[in-house]
Amino acid sequence: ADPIFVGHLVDYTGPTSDVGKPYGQGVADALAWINKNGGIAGQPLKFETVDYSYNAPRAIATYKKWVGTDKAVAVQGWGTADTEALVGFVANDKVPNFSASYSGHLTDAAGKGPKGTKPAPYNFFYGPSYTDGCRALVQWAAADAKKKNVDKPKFVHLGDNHPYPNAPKEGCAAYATEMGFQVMPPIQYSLKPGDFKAQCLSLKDSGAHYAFLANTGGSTISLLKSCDTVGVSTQFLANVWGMDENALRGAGDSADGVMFVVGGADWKSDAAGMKTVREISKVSDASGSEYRPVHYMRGICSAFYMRDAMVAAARMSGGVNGPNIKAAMEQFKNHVPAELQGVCIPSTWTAEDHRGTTKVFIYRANSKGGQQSISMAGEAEIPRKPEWLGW
Amino acid sequence: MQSETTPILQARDISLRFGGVQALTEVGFEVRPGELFSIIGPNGAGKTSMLNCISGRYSPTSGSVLFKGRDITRLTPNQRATLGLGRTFQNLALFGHMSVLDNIMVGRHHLLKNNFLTGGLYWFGGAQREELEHRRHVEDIIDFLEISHIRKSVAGTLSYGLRKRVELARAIAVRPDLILLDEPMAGMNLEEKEDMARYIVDLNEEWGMTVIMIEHDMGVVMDISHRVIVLDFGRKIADGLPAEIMDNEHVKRAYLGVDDDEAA
Amino acid sequence: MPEAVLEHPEPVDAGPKPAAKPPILTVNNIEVVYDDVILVLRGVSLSVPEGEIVALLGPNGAGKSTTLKAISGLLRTENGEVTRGNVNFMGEEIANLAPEEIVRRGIFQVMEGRRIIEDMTVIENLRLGAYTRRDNGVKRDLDMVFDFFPRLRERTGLAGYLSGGEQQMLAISRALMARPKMILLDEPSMGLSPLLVKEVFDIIRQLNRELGITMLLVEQNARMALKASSYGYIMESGKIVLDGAQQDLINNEDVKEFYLGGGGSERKSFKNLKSYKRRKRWL
Amino acid sequence: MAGPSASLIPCGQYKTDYRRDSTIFPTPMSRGFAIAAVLLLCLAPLKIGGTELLSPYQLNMLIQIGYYGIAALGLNILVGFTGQISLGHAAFFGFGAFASAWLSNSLGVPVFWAIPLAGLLTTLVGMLFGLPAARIKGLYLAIATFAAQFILEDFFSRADWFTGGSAGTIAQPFSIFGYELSGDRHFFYVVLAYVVVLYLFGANLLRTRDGRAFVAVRDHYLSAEIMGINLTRYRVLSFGIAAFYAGVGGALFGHYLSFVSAESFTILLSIQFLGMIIIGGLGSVMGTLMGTAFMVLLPEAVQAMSQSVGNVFPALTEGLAFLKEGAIGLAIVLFLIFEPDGLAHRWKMIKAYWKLYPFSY
Amino acid sequence: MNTDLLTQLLVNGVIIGTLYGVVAMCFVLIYKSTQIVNFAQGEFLLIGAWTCWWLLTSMEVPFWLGFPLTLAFMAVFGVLLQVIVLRPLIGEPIISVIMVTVGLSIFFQAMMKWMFGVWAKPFPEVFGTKSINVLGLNVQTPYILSMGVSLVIMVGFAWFFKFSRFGLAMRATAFNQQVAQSLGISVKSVFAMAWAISAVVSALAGVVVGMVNGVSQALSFFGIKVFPAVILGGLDSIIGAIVGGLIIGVLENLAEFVDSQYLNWGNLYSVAPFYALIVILMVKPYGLFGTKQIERI
Ligand SMILES: Nc1ncnc2c1ncn2[C@@H]1O[C@H](COP(=O)(O)OP(=O)(O)OP(=O)(O)O)[C@@H](O)[C@H]1O
Ligand SMILES: Nc1ncnc2c1ncn2[C@@H]1O[C@H](COP(=O)(O)OP(=O)(O)OP(=O)(O)O)[C@@H](O)[C@H]1O
Ligand SMILES: CC(C)C[C@H](N)C(=O)O
Ligand SMILES: [Mg+2]
Ligand SMILES: [Mg+2]
Repeated sequence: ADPIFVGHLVDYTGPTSDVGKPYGQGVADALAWINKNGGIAGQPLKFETVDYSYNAPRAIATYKKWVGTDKAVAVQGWGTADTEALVGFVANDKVPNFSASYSGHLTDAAGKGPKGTKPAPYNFFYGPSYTDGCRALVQWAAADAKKKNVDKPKFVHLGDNHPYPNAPKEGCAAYATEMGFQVMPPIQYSLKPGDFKAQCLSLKDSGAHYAFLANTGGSTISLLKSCDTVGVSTQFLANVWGMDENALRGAGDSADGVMFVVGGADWKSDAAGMKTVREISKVSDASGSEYRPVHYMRGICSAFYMRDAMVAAARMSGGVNGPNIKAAMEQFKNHVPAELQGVCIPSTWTAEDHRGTTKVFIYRANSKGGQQSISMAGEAEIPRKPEWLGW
Repeated sequence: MQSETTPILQARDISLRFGGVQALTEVGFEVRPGELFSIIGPNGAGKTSMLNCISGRYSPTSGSVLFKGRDITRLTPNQRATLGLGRTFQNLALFGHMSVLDNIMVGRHHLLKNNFLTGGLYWFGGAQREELEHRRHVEDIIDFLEISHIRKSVAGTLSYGLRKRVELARAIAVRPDLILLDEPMAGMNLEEKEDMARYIVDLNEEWGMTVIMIEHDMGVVMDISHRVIVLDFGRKIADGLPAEIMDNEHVKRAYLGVDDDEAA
Repeated sequence: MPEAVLEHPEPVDAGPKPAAKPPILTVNNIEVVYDDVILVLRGVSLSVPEGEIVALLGPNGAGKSTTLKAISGLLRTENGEVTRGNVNFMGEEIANLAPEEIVRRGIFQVMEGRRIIEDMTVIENLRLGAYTRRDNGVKRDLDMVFDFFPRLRERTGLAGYLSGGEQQMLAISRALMARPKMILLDEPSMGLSPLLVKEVFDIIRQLNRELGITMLLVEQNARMALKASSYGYIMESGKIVLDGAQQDLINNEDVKEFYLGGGGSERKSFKNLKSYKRRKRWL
Repeated sequence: MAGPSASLIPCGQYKTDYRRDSTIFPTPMSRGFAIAAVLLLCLAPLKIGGTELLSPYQLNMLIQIGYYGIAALGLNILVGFTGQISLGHAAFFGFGAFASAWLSNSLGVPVFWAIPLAGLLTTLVGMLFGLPAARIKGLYLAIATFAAQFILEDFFSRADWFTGGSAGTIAQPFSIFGYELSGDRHFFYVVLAYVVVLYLFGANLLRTRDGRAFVAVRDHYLSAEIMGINLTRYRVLSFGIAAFYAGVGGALFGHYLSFVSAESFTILLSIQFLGMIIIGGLGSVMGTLMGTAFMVLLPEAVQAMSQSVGNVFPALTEGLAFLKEGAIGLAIVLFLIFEPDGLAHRWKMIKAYWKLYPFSY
Repeated sequence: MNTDLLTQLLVNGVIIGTLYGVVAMCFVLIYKSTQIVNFAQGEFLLIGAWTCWWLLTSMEVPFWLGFPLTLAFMAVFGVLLQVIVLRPLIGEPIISVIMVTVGLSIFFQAMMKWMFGVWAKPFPEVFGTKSINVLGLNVQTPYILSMGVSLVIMVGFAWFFKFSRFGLAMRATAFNQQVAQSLGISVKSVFAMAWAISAVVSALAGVVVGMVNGVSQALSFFGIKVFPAVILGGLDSIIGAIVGGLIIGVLENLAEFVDSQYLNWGNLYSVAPFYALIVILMVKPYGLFGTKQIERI
C-alpha cells in the first residue's frame, strides 16, 4: 500500500533544541515503532524529519513543500510561532497539525472562544495547554501562600517576547488576579541562555513571591543561576518546557524547589504503558540504557493519538486523509492509546473544543548537594470553562 | 601676461594652524587669468597646505580665498569643483580600482546631469546620449595626454608616471578655469618631465587654463612659469618673475642651496 | 608605455660584470610575474660590489621598483613572484627567503613613496627600524640619526603629519637604525626640494663613506644618481639595456640625451618642447 | 603594458564607436549568452508533456536565489561599490517584507503595487540609518549598521500594528489584474522579472555618473570630493539604493512565503548576505548572483551530503544537525581561503584562460 | 526612586562590564595588529570554558593544573588557527578575512554543540567561599577575582603596545603589512602572537563566566556584546576597550532599571547599548579613544 506521508518538524539546533531534542526523538521513535508494528492498518507511514531551528518562516516553507510536493496528510509540529502562523494554512489545506505547541489559542477549533481567537479547526496537541499548566501552578501557589500565611502574594510572569512564552501570559495573569494574587508587570528574558542578573535584580526588587518561568529549560538554567547569585528568594514555577531532568542537572542546586508542569508519565513511572515506551526508546537506543526526559513521553503520546485517529480514518470513506483524521480525533473521549495506559493522560476532543486534557501533573525539582531528582507534588484538574476556550 | 583683468584667484592673509604647527602665516597672493603660477619652497613650507586651502580640503584659520572675485572660503570642496577648480595631488589619489577612462569620467561629474534614476534607466532617460557625449570630451583629453593605450587599464596597476598623467587628465576633465598641480613631475625621469612640461604649457596656452603649480624641479619652474612665489616656514618670502626669484638671496639660502642649480 | 622604435637591434649584454671589488649582491637573470600573469621583469641581471653605490635608472614602469622588491622579498605581499633566476647575497641564495630573513641578513629597502608609519611618532618609527637588532646601541644610533637629520629631532608628533621631505628623511633614517650592510633606495629624492635633494645625496654618500653601507639606488634624478655612484644600470621594459661604470655612462650619448638632458651640448628649455618628440629606445 | 582587464577582450574585437565600447556586455557573445539564459529560465517552470522540467524543489531554489539575489545586489552596491560595510542588510530585507505585507493587509494596496512601494518605504528607512555614514566611516560605520540590525529587529518584535509583533503576520499572495500568481510556477516569473529589471538597472546605474561616484567615494573619498562629488549625498544615497533592493527582495520573499516574522531577519541573514557578495565578488554585478546561488545551494548540498554520511556512519546521526551547521561554516572558510576574490574573479580568469588559449601565459 | 536597586544594578554593571572590557581588549588586540574584526571572539570564550570544564570534570584534573593547561591549549589553538586558517589570507581584502571569522564562528559553535551538547553544564566548585557581599549584592568570588585579573591584564596590554618592541611591531603590522615586512618584522609571528594572546585571555574570561553561570553556548554572546564596547571605546584603543566595556555593562543595567521601574518594555536591557552606540558615534565618530584616521592629501 502507498505510504502515508507525515511531516515532522523539529528543533535540534535552534534556541529550543534543549527540549526539542527529546521531544522530537520521542515522536520519531514512535513513528518508526508504529511502522514496525503494522503501520496504519497495513499502510506504512513515511515521515520526513526537518530541523527548522525554531525559525518559523523556515517551518512554513517546509510545510508548503510537504503539502505541495509530498501530499502530506498530517504534520507533527513543534513551535508556537510556526504552529500559530500555520493555523490558516492547515485549515485551508485540511492537514491536521499535531503540534508541540500547547498554546491555548490552538484549542479554539471553531473560533467561538470569547477572546476572539481565530478558528483553529485542524490544530491538535496532546497535553494540558500552557495556560492551564500555569493555572495549575497558580492553584498550587495559592495553596502554598495560604500555608505560609502570605496575604495578597505577588505573582510575575517571566519570559521572552515570543509567541511561546507569551501564550499563557494574559490568561494566567487573569486567573492569578482572580485567585487573589497581585500580578506584577512581566519581566522579559531571552530564550537564548545568557547572563540574567539584571533581570533577577529587578525580580528581587519587585518582591514577587511566585514567578512563572515561561521559557524553555536552557534559558531557565541561566535565569535560576543568575537569580541564585544575586540572592533571589522567589518561588519559581516553570512551564511544561521550562524544567526537566536535563535542566535540573544544568542548574544544580539553584533549581531546588522549582515547581513545574508535567503532562504525562516520567521515565521512572511504573505505569503499564511504560513497557511500550521502553520498547519505543530502543528504536534510537538499542542498549535500552538511556534515560529519557519527560518530553520524550509526550512526544510518543502525540504520535500515538495521531496513529489512533489515522487508524479510525482508514475505516472511513476517503481513507486516511486530513478531514477524516480530524473527524476521528474529535470523536475521542477520555481516550488513551491502547499500548500507553498510564503514560498519556486520557484526552477528549470535540469539534469545538480542542483542549485534549485539562489535567496537570505538578512536579518538584529537588537538588541538594549533588543529589537530584524530580518528584510528583500533586495534580490539578482545571475546569473546562467555556470562557477559557482559546485562552 | 600683464593684463589688468581682475585676478582669478586671490588668497588674502591666509593662516592655518594644526595644533601646535603653524603651517601658514598670513600668506597672500593673487593669480591673474591665464597665468602659469608656481609655488616653491622647502619641504614642509606649507605649499600643499596652501593648495588645500584653495581647493577646500582645509579651511584656513583666518584669511579668505576669492575665486573669480567670489569669496569661496566657506564652500565645500565639491562646490568649488563646480565653480571651475581642478587639482592633482602630491601623493597619488586616483581611484585605484577604476579604469583610466572611468577615473577621467569622474572628473566630468559636475557637468553630467544624469542621476541614479536616469542612469539606471540608461536607454530611456537620455543618460546614454549624455554619457557618450562626455565620453567624446574625455577622449580628447586622453589623446592630448597620450594615454589612449591604457584607457581601459585599471588605474591602480599603472606605473607611477602614468598614474600622474591620468591624474592630470582627471583634473582637466573637470573643465577647470584654474587648475592646481601639486608636484606634477615628482618621481619622473627627464623625458617624462619634458612631456609633462609640454602638457602643462599646452594646457595653459592652448586650453587657456590658469595654472598654479607646486614643483621642486627648478629647471621646469624657471622655464615655464610666469610668476613664482616662495614659501618658507609658512610665510611668503618672495614673489616675482622666475629670474628675480633665482637671484633672491633669501631663496637661495632657504631653498636652492648655495651652489649651482645642479640638483635640478 | 610609449611605442618603441627598435634602433639597437642587439640588446646590450647585461650579464653581471666583473667589478673592482667582489660583489656583495648578484642578481642572476630573474624573471618576475605579478598576479600569475603579468610578466614584468624579463631576465634581469646585475651585481653590486661591496661598499659601493650602484645606480639603477630607467623610465617609469621599467621595473626598477620591482627589481628592488624582488631582492628584498617584498614582492610576495603584492602577489608577485620570482619565477626564474636567483639572487645571491654574500654568497647565499636569498630569492626565496621571507622578507624579515632578508632584513636580518642585512638588506634593508627604503620603499618608494616613503611608507613611514603615519600613526606612530618619529621616535617610534625609528625604533621600529631597529626592530631586528638585539644589541643595545639603539639609543646611540638614534642620536647619530638625529645628527644626520637634525630637523627630525624637533618633530615629536605623529609621522603622518610630516611634510613630504621630512617623511623621506625619516624613511632613510629608519633604514639606518637597522644598521644594514646594504640599503636598497627607491627614489629617495622624489618630492624633495633642491636643497634637500643635495642634502640627501650628500648623506647617502656620507653614509656610504663613513659607515661603509653598500647601496643600490633607484633614481629618476639620473644626474645626481650617477654622480653618487660608481656603476650604473639602465633598465627599460623589464630588461637591463645598458650598464657601465660611472664615467662611461655619463659620457654615453644616449644616456646624455634621455637621462641627463641635452645631447652633450646645452640643456634645453622645458618651454620649447612643443613639437619635439623623441621616440628612440634601446630594446 | 596591457593591464589584466584589457586582455579580456578577445583579439580581433575592435571597438568602432563609443557606444559599442560602453555596453554592459563586452562582446556580442556575452550579450547573446545573457539573453539566452533569461529565455531558458523562462522555460524553467513549464511542464513539457506532463513532466516538469524542474522539480518544485529546484524551482524553489531558483526563486530563493532570485529574491536573495536582488537584495544582495543592493548590498553589493553599498559594500562592493561604495565601500561601506553593512551588517544590517537583513533588517532592511525584513522591513521590506513587513512593509509590503502591511501595505496589502492593512491598507488594501494590491500586492502588485505593494512590492515596489515597500521598496520605497525601505529606502527611506535605509537612508535614515545611513545618515550616520555622513560622519562615520569604515568599521565604525559597519558596526553602526550592526546596531541598526538589532534596533530594527527589536522594532519588528514590538510594532504590533505593523509587523504583528513577535508572532509575525500573514502576507497575501501575488496578484495582477485580479489574477492570482501564487504557486511557485507562477511566482517564478514575478521574481524573474524583478531580477532582470533590477539587475539591468543596477548594471546601468553603475556605469553612469552616480555609479562612478560610488566607486570614487570608495576608492578615494578625499579626491572624490575635490572632483565635485558630494560625499554625504552619495554615502546616504547608496544606503538608500541598497535598502530599496533589500526592500523589494524582502517583499518578494514575504509574498512568496505568505508569512513574515522577525526571525527570518536576524544578524545571521545579514552575514549571509555579506557572504553572498564576498563569495560572488565584491563590486561585481553578475558575481552577486553567483554568490547568492552559492549561499542558497550550500546548505542544500551539505544537507544531501550529511544525509549520506549519516547513512554510512549511523553513529554520526546524533550530531548530524551540528555537522551540517559546522560544514556550512567550514565551507565558507575554505572557499575564502582558496578563492578570496570571489566567484566572479575566478570566472574572469577562466574566461581569460580560454580566450588566450593556448597562449595562456 | 529606588536607589537600592539602582546601586545593585550599577555594581552588577561594573562587574559584568570589566568582563566585557577584557574580551573587548582581546578583540582590539587582534584588530590592532591584524586589522581583522574577529567575529569568533565569543567562541574563544566558549572553547576555553568547555576545555577547562572537560579537564576538570571528565578528566578530573585539579583546578590549579587544569586551568593553566587550558590556557596553554588556547595559546596553541590561537596559533594554529592563525597558521592554518588566517595565514593563507594575508594580503587578501579585509572583508574576506572578516567573513572567514564569521565562518569560523559558525563552525566552532556547531562543533561545541556537537561535542558538549546544547545544555548548560555546571562548573565544579573551585573556591571555598562562593560569594561575598558588595553593597548589598552577592558577588561571586570568581567575578571579584576576574576584576583583579582584568585590571592586571589591562595595565599589561597598555604597556605592551606603547613600549615593548613587539607591541610596536604589532602596530606597524596593523598599519601596513608590507611596510612591516620591509622593517624586518615577521608578519606571521606577529599575527600568531596576537591570536594566541587573544585566545588565552578570552579563555580566561570564559572560565570565569563559566564558573558563575555554568558553561553553555551562551558564552558566545560575549562576542556580540563586544562590538558596542569596542566601538564606544574606539576600535584601536586598549583603554577604550576597557572603558567601553564598563560603559556597556553599566548602561545595560541602567536600562534595566529604567525599564523595570518606569517603562516596562521588557527588553530595553538588550537594545539600549545599540542606541547608545549610534548616539555616541554621531558625536565622536572614532569612539571615545579611537585614533582619528589621518586624512592628508
Ligand atoms: N592635516 C595636518 N595636520 C597636522 N599638521 C599638518 C597637516 N597638514 C600639514 N601639516 C603640517 O604643516 C606643515 C606644512 O605641510 P605641507 O604639506 O603643506 O608642506 P609642503 O610645503 O607641501 O611640503 P612638501 O614639499 O614636502 O610637500 C608641515 O609641517 C606638516 O607637518
Ligand atoms: N602589484 C602589481 N601588480 C601588477 N602589476 C604591477 C604591480 N606592481 C607593478 N606592476 C607593473 O610592473 C611594471 C613595473 O613597475 P615598477 O613599479 O617596478 O616600475 P618602476 O620602474 O619602479 O617605475 P617608476 O619609476 O614609475 O616607479 C609596471 O608596468 C607596473 O604596472
Ligand atoms: C518552546 C518549545 C519547547 C516549543 C514549544 N512547543 C512552543 O510552543 O514553541
Ligand atoms: Mg607638499
Ligand atoms: Mg618605482
